Amino acid sequence: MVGFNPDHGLFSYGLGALPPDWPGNYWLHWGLFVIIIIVFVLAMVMAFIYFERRGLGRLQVRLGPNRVGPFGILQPVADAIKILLKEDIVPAKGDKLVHWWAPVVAFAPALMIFAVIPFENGALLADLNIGILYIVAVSSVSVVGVFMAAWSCNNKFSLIGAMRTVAQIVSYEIPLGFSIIGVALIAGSLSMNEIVTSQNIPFILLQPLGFLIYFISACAEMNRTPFDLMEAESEIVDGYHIEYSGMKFAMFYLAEYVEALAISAIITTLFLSGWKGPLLPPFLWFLIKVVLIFFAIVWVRGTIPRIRVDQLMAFAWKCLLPLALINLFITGIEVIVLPQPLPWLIVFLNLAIMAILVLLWSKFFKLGGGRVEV
Amino acid sequence: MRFERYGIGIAKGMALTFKHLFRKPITTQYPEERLTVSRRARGNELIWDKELCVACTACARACPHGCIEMVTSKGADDKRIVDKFQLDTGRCIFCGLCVEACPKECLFIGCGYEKATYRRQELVLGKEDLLLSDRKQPSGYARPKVEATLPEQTMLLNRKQYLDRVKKWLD
Amino acid sequence: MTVALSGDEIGGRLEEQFPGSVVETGLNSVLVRSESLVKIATFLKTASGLEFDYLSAITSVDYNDYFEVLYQLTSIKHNHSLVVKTRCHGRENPTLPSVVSLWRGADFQEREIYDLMGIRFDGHPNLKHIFLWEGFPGHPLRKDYE
Amino acid sequence: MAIRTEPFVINVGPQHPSTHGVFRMRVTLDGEVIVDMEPVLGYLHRGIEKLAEGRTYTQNIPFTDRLDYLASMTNNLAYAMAVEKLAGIAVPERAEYLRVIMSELQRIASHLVGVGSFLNDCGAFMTPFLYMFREREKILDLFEMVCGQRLTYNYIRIGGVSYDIPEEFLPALDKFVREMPGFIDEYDQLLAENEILLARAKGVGILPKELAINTSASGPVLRASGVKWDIRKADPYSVYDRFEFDIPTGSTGDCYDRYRLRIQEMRQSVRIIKQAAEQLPQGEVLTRVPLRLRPPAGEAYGHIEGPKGELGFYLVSDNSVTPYRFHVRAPTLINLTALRDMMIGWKVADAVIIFGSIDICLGEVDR
Repeated sequence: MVGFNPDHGLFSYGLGALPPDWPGNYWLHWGLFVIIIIVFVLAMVMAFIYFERRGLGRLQVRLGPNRVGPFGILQPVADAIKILLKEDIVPAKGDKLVHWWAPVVAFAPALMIFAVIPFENGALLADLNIGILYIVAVSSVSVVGVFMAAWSCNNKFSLIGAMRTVAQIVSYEIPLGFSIIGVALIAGSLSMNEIVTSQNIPFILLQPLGFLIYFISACAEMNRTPFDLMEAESEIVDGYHIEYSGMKFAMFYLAEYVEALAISAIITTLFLSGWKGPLLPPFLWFLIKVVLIFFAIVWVRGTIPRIRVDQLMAFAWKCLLPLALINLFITGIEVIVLPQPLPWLIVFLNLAIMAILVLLWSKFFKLGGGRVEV
Repeated sequence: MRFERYGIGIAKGMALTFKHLFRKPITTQYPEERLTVSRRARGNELIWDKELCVACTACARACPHGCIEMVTSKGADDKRIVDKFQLDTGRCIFCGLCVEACPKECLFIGCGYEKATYRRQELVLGKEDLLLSDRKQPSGYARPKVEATLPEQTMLLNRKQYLDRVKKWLD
Repeated sequence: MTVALSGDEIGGRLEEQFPGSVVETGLNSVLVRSESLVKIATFLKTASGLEFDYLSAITSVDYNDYFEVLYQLTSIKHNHSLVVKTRCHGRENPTLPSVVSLWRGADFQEREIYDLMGIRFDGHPNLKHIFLWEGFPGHPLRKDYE
Repeated sequence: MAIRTEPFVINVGPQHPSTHGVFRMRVTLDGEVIVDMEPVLGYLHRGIEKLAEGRTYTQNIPFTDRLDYLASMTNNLAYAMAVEKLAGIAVPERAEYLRVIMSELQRIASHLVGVGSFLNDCGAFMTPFLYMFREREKILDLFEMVCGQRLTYNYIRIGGVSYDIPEEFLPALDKFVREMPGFIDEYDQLLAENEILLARAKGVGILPKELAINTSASGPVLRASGVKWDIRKADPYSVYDRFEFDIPTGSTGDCYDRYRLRIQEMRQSVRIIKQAAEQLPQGEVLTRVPLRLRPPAGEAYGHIEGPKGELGFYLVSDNSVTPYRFHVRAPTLINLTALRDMMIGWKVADAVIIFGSIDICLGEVDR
């Protein structure tokens, strides 16, 4: 059952005017947050699309879209209108039903992640005590949508893309999960809200290696450069959504950015102490951190080439997974040995450990793959 | 992938792209901001000075595509007159050979370049369309006299704001 | 400077090696009989002092009564060059031996000649149209092509 | 136990973001591994060789612009040299220097496109491409200044160049030459040591030295395989023997070598331009030739080191105003010969970058 804690959230912080004995408070809370999440997500996705295009433009010494509205701020709106007016094409030999459902299956899980993201202290739809587990579970569902899309198109390029995606996401779930467990160990809880409240110093300092692994695997999860193999514009021409147009394509496009937003929000929550911060209101802090993380993602996209599929797999299994395991092990020891942690000692210790481990792995880790005799 | 350099290569690239965030974009905001074309620009039009023309048809013969059509006849005082002078700009490749071939320097290539039309027929320019007028700017291509009167070309290389920023890190 | 070897000299050497194979020698070209083309090409490629290891270009010309095919040979080792010419007669089905087995660089160029000039190359591993589609009527680079 | 797999065929192209035009590869895949590849050409075949037989020697110059439209200057040069050889026309010295300056600028411009699109194929989303187009833009500005157009120059003519450079050209060129090395350093900083690029390009698509020679590869593709063969040095045309420059060569002949080689060639080109601009003599720039030139009957093969390889024009004259035969030795078509050997056994993703590293221009391949 979704727990509702009247001490939290709205009532104590944001919209504090609501009395705790408001009639039907559970449904009110639910309804309110559904609206907040949808508005927040859609508005932020628009902002992200604009931000990414402009930011990428500036990284590439050009301007980016600046025609629609002041500073081109309405560009995402114009894009949306354009894309909705396009003809909806279903491949003649495609599987129509699956083709129709695929965008929904891909989009819904991305949106569902936001149910457990705390925007402020307690301001979240459902403060699940297994919040982070829920996120891991839900976010991996969208790969089904991607595969459905690729399968239903009856197109070889999209099938290659989907095969890559499935392999990729399944592999990267593992280091991703392990790096989260490190955070959960220190926080002593799986609830997103409690993870934030227990961050007196951001966990990025306590878990630097965990952050690195999470960031990399998250990039792979949401198919961003350098792991955008399933789209790989220059190789397989946008992979799974090659045959999609109109509204359905918009759903995929949206899902991609919702996922990016979700990942930024999760990183903020797990590693950057969520809404916490001095002076500014908590919600603003949350937003600033999300945008910063997203900027890092855009920045990486603007610089780095794509890696190859065999290298991608090798990287997950030979580099990230062992590192994540070692990180987990060390974190476990730290939690047991130092129950009352001396934070700054651990910060420096962990930074040193990260440096040593990364250097060690750089030395010995080799990516297999190369020419295959045929 | 072996991180023999411990990711320094990636870091270097990231630093460079970050640096570019603070450089001035090189984009030209086209319809509002127009660059001055070269003095010798070969735009998408031909300009014909009817008064000087002696109807020798050198231009039509020089054209590699045969898209200039000139029909002449003998006039009253033994002068040749141009009856028909037609250019199909849809087929013209703006190589400028006709302008170079003109012995009387009465044919110019124009600087204008916004010549899109909705119909193909409109691309075929007749005698009247080719005449010299105030709305057309003859270019200095093969016409040194005209060239000297034209303004200097805007070049990315010389763009001030841009170069100032470049200079800072070049020195 | 790439030395253009004297056709007369090389022609003499070739005539010595393969009597009756050289038809004519020019300033820096040798015209050989098409039957002995592969033999001569092998010799030019392997003989010490010549070693034409690099086939710059193959060209064909339609001289109405016959087709002439030219091989621009270069030796990267010795930095000298030579033009080998050969002719084939008949407009219906002119045929020449292929040199792909010696210089694989001839692959696309022979296909191009086959496509546009209609000269068949015996022994070419994949003699198909290259620019025009299968079933294109005629050979456009011929002088009598309408 | 081996899993039974079945090869399947995909068509990369003719409309594909990474084929740089309308090129098609029928790729047979086993999973992601390429087991067979067949290039299919001809989508841009315009019959230029036939068209040229109906036009005068001067009228053909605009056609050569349209062969390799990323390197029109060098096309003009190769053609003009072939005609000059055919008709025995001497070129004024100033024109020779201008030709060298223009063709080296063109080489830089062409390599910028080649390297930029290669890195774009590797997945570096547009960034290197746009950085390199920025510098290409400056070169095109210079070209626009001398000949009025940015892509189809029609500048180098039979007997020289069409017009002398305007007076503001040399200061602008000087500025360009001074700042270009800084920008090349920037390109290096951006991706040359990038671990991902190294993993993607090093050792991929190796063209061994023997195979490179045997398949008549030329230009950067040949030199990256370790063959020191550059027509500018081996058979110096124009005034190239008066300049000091090195021929960079690669060692293994993989995609990374080809990419590095192009960057190094740009540095050498800047060097040549610098020297040529310093030594530029005064004087005429065009030997007057009749508009309807009638070279004596005969044949000539003029070849130069184009940005993409050995570009040759073979002309046959029958003493009429039009060439009897006009043949182009298109470097990129011949460089494609070894494509299949380079690709087999690699992944689909590699196919794209191997293809990109050859740097072809379909206008020239298909003619």
